[in-house]
Amino acid sequence: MLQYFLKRLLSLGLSLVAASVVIFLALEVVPGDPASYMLGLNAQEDTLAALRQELGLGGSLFERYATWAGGLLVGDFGTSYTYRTPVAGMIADRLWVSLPLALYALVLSTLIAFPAGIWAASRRGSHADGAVMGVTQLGIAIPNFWFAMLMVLVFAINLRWFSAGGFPGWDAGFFVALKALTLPAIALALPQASILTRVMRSSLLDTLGEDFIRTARAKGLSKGQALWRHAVRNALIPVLTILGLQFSFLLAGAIIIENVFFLPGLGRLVFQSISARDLIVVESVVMLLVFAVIVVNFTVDMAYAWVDPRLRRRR
Amino acid sequence: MRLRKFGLGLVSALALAASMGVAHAKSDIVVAMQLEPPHLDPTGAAAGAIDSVLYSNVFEGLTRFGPDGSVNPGLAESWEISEDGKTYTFKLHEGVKFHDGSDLTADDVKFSLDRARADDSQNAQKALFTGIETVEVVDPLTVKVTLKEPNGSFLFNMAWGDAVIVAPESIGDIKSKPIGTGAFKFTNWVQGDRIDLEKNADYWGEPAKLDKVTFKFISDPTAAFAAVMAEDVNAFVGFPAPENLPQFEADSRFQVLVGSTEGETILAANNKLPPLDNIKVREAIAHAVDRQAIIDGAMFGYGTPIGTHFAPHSPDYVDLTANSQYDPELAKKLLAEAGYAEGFTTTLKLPPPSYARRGGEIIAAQLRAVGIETEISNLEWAQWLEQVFKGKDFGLTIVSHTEPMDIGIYARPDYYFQYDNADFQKLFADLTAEDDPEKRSVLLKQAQEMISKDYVNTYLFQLAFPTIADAKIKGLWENQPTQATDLTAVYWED
Amino acid sequence: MSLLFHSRTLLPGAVLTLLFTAAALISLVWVPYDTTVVDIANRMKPPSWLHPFGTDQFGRDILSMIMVGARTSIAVALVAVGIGMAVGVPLGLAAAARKGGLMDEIIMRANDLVFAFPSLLIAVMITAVFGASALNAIIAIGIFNIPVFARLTRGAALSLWNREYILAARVAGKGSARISLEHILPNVANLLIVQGTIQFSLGILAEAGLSYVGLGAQPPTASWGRMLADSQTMISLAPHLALFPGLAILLTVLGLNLLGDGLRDSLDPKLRRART
Amino acid sequence: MSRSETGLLSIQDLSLSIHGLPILKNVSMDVAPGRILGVIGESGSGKSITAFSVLQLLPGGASCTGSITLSGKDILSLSEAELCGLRGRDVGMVFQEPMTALNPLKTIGDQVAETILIHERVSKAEAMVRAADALRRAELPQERFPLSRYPHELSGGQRQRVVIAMAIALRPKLLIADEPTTALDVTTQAQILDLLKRLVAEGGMGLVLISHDLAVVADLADDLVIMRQGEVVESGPAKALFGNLQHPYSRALLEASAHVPERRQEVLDLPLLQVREVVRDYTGHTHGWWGKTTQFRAVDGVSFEIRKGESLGLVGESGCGKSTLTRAILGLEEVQGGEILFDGLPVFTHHHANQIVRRRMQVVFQDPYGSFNPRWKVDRLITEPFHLLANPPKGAERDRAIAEALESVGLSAADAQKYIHEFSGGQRQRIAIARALIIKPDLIILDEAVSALDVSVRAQVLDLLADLAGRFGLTYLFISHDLSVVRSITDRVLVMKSGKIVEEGPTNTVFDRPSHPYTQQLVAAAPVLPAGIA
Repeated sequence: MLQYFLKRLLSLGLSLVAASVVIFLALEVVPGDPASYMLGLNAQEDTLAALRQELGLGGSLFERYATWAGGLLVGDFGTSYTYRTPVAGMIADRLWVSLPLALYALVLSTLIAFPAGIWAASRRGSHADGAVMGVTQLGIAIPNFWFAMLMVLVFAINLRWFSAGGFPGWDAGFFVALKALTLPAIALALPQASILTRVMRSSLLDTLGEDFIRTARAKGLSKGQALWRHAVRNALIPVLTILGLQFSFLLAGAIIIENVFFLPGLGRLVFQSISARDLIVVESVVMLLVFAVIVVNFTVDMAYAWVDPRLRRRR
Repeated sequence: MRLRKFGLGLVSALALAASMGVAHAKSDIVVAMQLEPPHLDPTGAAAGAIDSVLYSNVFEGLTRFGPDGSVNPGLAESWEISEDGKTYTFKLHEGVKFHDGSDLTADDVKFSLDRARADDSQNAQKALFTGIETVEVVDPLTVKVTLKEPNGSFLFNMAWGDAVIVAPESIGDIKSKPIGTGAFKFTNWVQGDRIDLEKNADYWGEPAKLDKVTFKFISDPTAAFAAVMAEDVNAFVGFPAPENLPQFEADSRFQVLVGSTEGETILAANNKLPPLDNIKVREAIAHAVDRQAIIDGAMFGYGTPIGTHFAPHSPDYVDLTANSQYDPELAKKLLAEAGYAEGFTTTLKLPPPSYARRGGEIIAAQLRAVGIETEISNLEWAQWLEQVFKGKDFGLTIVSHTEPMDIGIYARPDYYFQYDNADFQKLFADLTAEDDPEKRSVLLKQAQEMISKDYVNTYLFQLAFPTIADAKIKGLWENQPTQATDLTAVYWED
Repeated sequence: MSLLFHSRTLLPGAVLTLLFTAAALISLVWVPYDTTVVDIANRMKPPSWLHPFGTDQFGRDILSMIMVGARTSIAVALVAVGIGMAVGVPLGLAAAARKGGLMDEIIMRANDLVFAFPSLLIAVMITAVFGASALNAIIAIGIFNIPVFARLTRGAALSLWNREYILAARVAGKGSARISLEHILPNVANLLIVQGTIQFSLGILAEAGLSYVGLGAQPPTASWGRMLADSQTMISLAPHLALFPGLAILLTVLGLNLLGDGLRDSLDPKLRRART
Repeated sequence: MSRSETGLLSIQDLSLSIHGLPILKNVSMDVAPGRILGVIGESGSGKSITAFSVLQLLPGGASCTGSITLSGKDILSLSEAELCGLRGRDVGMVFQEPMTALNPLKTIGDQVAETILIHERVSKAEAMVRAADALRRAELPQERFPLSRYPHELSGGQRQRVVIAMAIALRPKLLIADEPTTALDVTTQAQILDLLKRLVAEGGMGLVLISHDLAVVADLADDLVIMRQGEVVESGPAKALFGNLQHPYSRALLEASAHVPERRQEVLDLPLLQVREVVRDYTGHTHGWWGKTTQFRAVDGVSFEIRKGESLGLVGESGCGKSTLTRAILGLEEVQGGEILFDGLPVFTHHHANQIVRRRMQVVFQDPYGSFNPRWKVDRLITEPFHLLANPPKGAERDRAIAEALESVGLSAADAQKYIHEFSGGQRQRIAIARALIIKPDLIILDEAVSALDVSVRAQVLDLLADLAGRFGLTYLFISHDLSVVRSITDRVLVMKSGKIVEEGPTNTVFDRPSHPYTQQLVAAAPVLPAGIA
C-alpha cells in the first residue's frame, strides 16, 4: 500500500513539473512586453528595463522558468503586471470563492446523483427509471450558462429570492455567503449531477449482472439486500473516476459561471487578467487549477485503494 | 444591505419592506462603475477610471470643474492674471491638509506642476503643462506660474484630473496609496472588486455628507443590470447597458439620470493608411454610416448625433451633421470617384464598450451595403491601446474621446488617427494663444468645420452618460464635464 | 435501418441531429433573411409569421441567425472531433500495440497531462496567447479530444490484443501495424463512432461556452453562444432573444447524445445484452 | 414433512419458458437425502436452468409449470420472501465460475457469515465462529486461511471451497452444484469432488451434481439424469443405467466421451522439431516505468523432439507454461536461452522469426469464438496465412485453395462467403483447422483445440484430425489439460509442471505406469468412466 502510495506520489510530482513547463512555455511565446503594459504608453526605456528586472523578465528562458517555478514552490506567484501586487494574495482571496463554489456544486451533484442513480437502477425499465433517464438527458444537454441566465431571470430579477450575483464575502456571515453561491452552484451541478446519475445507474446495472450477486441471492438475500450489501460498493469504483474528472469540469465550468454571476473568483480573475494582458496572473491561476485537478485525481486513486482491496496489496 | 439579504432569505414582502427601511437609515453608499483603475495616480496614466474614482473626492487641483463644466476655484481661492496674460498668481486656501496630516503649501503646488511637465513625466496629458515657463513659490500660500505664451485655457487646464496637487512625500506609493486633500480619504482597495473611501473629518471646505464610500467595479453589463436590480449597489455611474434604462425608469425604486458627456464617439480612420488616406474614401464612409441607426441600435436612442469632434452642449458647438448625411448612393459614387467602385476591405478594431461592439456590427453592415468589407476584431482595452492607440495598426476603430475640449488632438500628427494638416495646426496654435472669448469662439468654430470638411473621422454621436441610482440619493452629477464621480455633495434623503 | 429499432433513443436522436445538420447545410445556400443586414427599425420584434423566432437587437431574423449559427457550431465541433480522432486513435493503437513499452508510457503520461487541463482552461490559455477566434476554439476543443480518443482506442485495442484471432494473425506473420489496421481498427470502429457523437455534442457545448465568454467565433460570424451573450442584458425585455439560441444548443446536444446512446445500444452487442 | 422420507427434492413435469420460448419440457427428477443425483447434458440441454428453477433464481420473463417440491414445500407456490428464507438455508448452491462468484470487496469470512446472519438472529461474532467452522468443513482451516482473506488472495480451487462453505454453512438439506469443477484443473477437480462426496456422506444432505462430463459424474452419482434440449432422455440408478443405455443419444454421448479415433500413419524416425534447453523469462513492470521489475521463469530448460508424422501430446495444468512454450515454438516470442530448430532451421534468427520456418507451422486455438475476426468472411479468414507466402495464390487459384481447405475439413466451398457468427462451435474449429491447413504446413500445434467443445462434437473433430494427419502426413503437437483426449490421439506424451518437463514417454506407458509423482497424481485425478462400460 505504502509503495503504491509513494509511486502515485512520484507520478503526481512528475505531472506537476510537466504541467508547469507546458504552461510556462505556452505563455512565454506571448507577443508583447508586460513591462510596457504596466508603465503605460509613454514610458522611459530605463524604467522599463528596471521593471523587467524586478519582474524577473530578464535572463534566459531557463532562468525565468527557474525563478517562476521556484517561486511557486514557496508560494510566491510573482507580481501582478497590472495591479503591482503579489499574485499569491489576489489568488488567495479568489480561492475563497472558487473552491467553496466547486465543492458546493460537487456536494449538490453527489447528493442528487447517488440516490437518483441507485433508485433508477433498482427500478430498471420502470417509468421511474425512464423519467430519471429523460431528465438526466436534458440535464446533460442544457448549456449551464444558459440555465444560469434563466435562473437569474426567474429567481433574482422576477422573484428576487436570490441576489443576481456578486459575493458579499464570508465575513458577511456563512449563510449569506452560501446563499450567494447557491444559484451558481446549482447551475454548475446540474450537468455533472446528470452525468453522475447515469454513470451510477449503468455501473450498478453492470454490477447487478455479476456472478457474485447471483451467489448472494442464492444465499437468501433479497434483491434489495443484494443491491445494498454487494452491488453498491462495487459500483462505486467507476463512479469515483467520474467524480475525479468532474472536479476538473467544475473548476473549468466555474470560469464561465463566475462570469455569469460576477463572482470574484479565479475564473473572473483569469478573464480580467486576460483583458489586461496580465499574463503572470493567468499563468499562475491556470497552474493552480491544473494543480488542483492533478491532486484530485491523485486522491481518487487513493480512494480506489480504499474501496478496492485488490489494489491494497497488488502493485 | 446585509439585513435586506437576510430578509430575502425568508421570502417575505414584509421583511423586505421593513429591512429596506433599515437599509436606508445610513450614510454610506456603494457606487458601481464599469472600469477599474489600473492604479491610483491620476497624474500618471491616461486611464479615465482613475479620475472617475479620485477626482475631487480624494485629489483636488488649483481649479475644479463644476457639474456644468464651468471652471471654479479649487485649492486656489483666487488668482490674478497679468495684462500680457502670461503670469498667473494663485492664492491658496489656508489650512488645507493632506490626508497624511501635512499642510498644503505652495511648494507642493510647484512640485506637482514641475513633476507633471518634467521630461520623464508619465503624465498622460503632458500637453496641458508644456506652455508653462516657470513655477515660483512666492510665499507658503502663493504660487506664480509664468507661461511661454498667453493661454486662454490655462485655468481650464488646471482643473483637469491630470493637474491635481499631490504631496511630494506620498509619490513613492501613490499608485496604491493615494494621499490627497479631498473630502474623502482612501482606505482600501480590493483589486478586481472595490475601492473604499471614508469621510475626511478635517476637510478644509464644505465637509462631505457621506461617511463611507465604496466604489465597486462591474465590467459585465449583465452583471451591472442584475446588481442594480437586486440593489446590491446604490448607484451605477456610466451604466453600460442602455437597453435596460427604460426598465429602471419604470421602476420607482430608481432614478435615471441621462447626462451629457465630453465623449465624442467617433468612427476613427487611420488617415495614413491607404485607401483611408484618400479624403473621398473617408467622405464616402461618412455618408455610408447612418448615425441614427447606430444611436438606436447600439445605444437604444441615448446619444446626440454630432457632425464634428465637439460637445453639442458647448456654447461654441456648430451642428455640422449635414456634411455627412446618411446617403449610401452618394457614398457609392464617391467610392467610384476615388477609384474604389468595387469597394475594398479594411480592419475594424473594437474596444470592449457596447457602443463600440454593437456600433461596430451595425457599421460593418452599413459599410458592406456600399461595398466596403470590414474584418472585425474585438480587442480588450490593453490590446486596443497597444495595437490601435500606440501601434497605429488599424483601418477603422470606434472609440469615445471623453476628455473635455480635446479637439486639440487633431493638431497632433502623431495621434493615432494621424491627421496631419498644417492649416489646422496653425489654427490651433492661434487658438491656444488667444484669450479673448469671442475670438476663441470663432477659431473653435473654424476648427470644427475644418475637421468636419476633411472627414478626418466619421463623427457619430455624443456619448450619453446614464447614471442609475436609488431614488433616495441626491446630489449626484448628471453630466460628465470631465471623468469624475464627485460625491462630495451626495446624500441620502429620507 | 433495422438497427433503428434496437433502441428507443436512436430515432429521435437521428431526427434532431439531421434537423440541425440540415439547417446548417441549407443556410449555405439560402436563409430566410440576410443575417449581415441590420434593420434597426424593427429590432427585438417578438415571434411573428414573418419572423417565426422574432428579430434580435439589430433587427436580424433570429431563425436565420440560428441557421447560420448551426453552421459555426457544427463546423467547430466536427473539426475538433476530427482532430481528436486523427491524432488520438493512432496514438491509442500504437500504445496498445506495445503495451507497457516506453511508447505506451509516454503516450499515456502525455494523455494524463492533457487531461489535467480542462478544455476551457486550454481555450483560456490559447486565447490569452493568440487572441480569440473560432479557429482557436477548434484547436482548444480538439486538443482536449485527443486523449479521450487515445484512451478509448487503447483500452478497446488492449482487450482485442488478447483475442486468439490476433494471435492467429501473428502466426500468419503479420506485424503489429498491419494487425492494428486489419483487425483492431475495424473492431473498435463502433466504439469510436459512438464516442465521436458524444464528443461532438460536448464540442458544441464547449463552442457555445467559449463564444459566450467571447473566446469563440468573432462577429460577424453568427454563433449561438454569442447570440446568448448579446441577448443577456435584454433577457428581461425580450426573452425570445435568449430563448431560441439556448433551445437550439439544448436540442442539438440532446439529439447527438440520444443518437450516441442509440448507436451504442445498437452497435455494441454486450450492452445490448445488458439492456434486455 | 410427511413426504420427507420418500424424497427430498422432487421435480415433476417441470416445463419452463422464457418470454414464451420453451426451454424445459416436462422435466422430472427426484433426489433423496444422502444421495447424489448426477445431471448430465451438453450445452443447451437445460441442465443449469433446471437447477436455478429449484431456487427460482430465473431470468426475467421466465414462467414454470409442473411442480417442484422440496421436503413437502411446493416451491412454485412460495412468495419471494419465503423463497429468500429457503435459499441458502434449505438449499445451498455452488456455481461454475469460482473466480467471479465471490464479491471481490468483502472478506471470505464476512461472505460466509452473511449466509448465517441472513437467516438467523445471531451476533456477528458468533456468525464468524460458525463461518470459520463452515470453511473448515470446506477444508479451508482458519489457521492457514484467516477469515480476513479477500477472494483475490485465493486460488480458483480455494475460492470454490469458499463458495461451498457459504452453501453448506447452515447445513442445508439440499446442495446444488452446477458444473462445480469445469473451470478447475484436474487435480483440483478431484479434490473438490471428494469434498462434495464427503459432505454428502457426513451431512446426509442430497446433492444435485450438474456436469457436461460423463466421467466426472460417473464416479460420483448414485442416480443419473441425462438431458438434451430441455428434455430428460434417460434417468435411473447410475450403475444400472450405465449397464444398458436405451436412448440412442445417451449411447452416442457415452461412446463419444470414450471415443478413440483410429489413426493409421507411419512415423518417420527423423526429427521435425527440436527444442533444446529452452528458457523463457518474463519481466513484469510492477507499475509505470519506475516500478520494480519482477522476473518470472515460465519455461525452464525444456528439451524435446517431434518426429515427422508423429503426434506428440503435451499435458499440464494451467500456468505450467505450455502456452508460453507454444508461442516460443511459433516464433511469436523470442526465448532467453536454448534453441528451437525446425527441420534443422532456427525458428528465430537474429531477433526475427524465420519466415521459411513459419510457413511450415500452423496453430489451432482453443476458443472457437475468440479466434476469428467477426468482421471478416470465411474466405478472408482462412487465407490469412497466405501472408506468409512469397507469392500467394490469386484469383481462381485462391478460390481453389479455399474450396479445397474447406472441403477437407468437411465444410462446403460455399461457406467461404459466410461470416463466422453463422457457424456453430464445432464448425468454427473446423474452419480454424482449414485456416491451418491452407498453406499445407508440416506441423500443426493444437492448443487445447477441442477443450471447449461438447463431447460429441469433440469426437468428430478428433476423427477429422486423425484423418487429416493420414491424408496430409501432418505432425501434431497436441496440447491439452484433458488426459483422456491426449491419450486418445497421441503417440508420445510430455508432462509439464511449472516450466519443466517432468515426464516423457509413449502415451500408454506414461498413463498406465506413471513414474513421476506428479504424473501419478494427474492420472489418479483424471475422472474415468467406470470400467466395463463403453
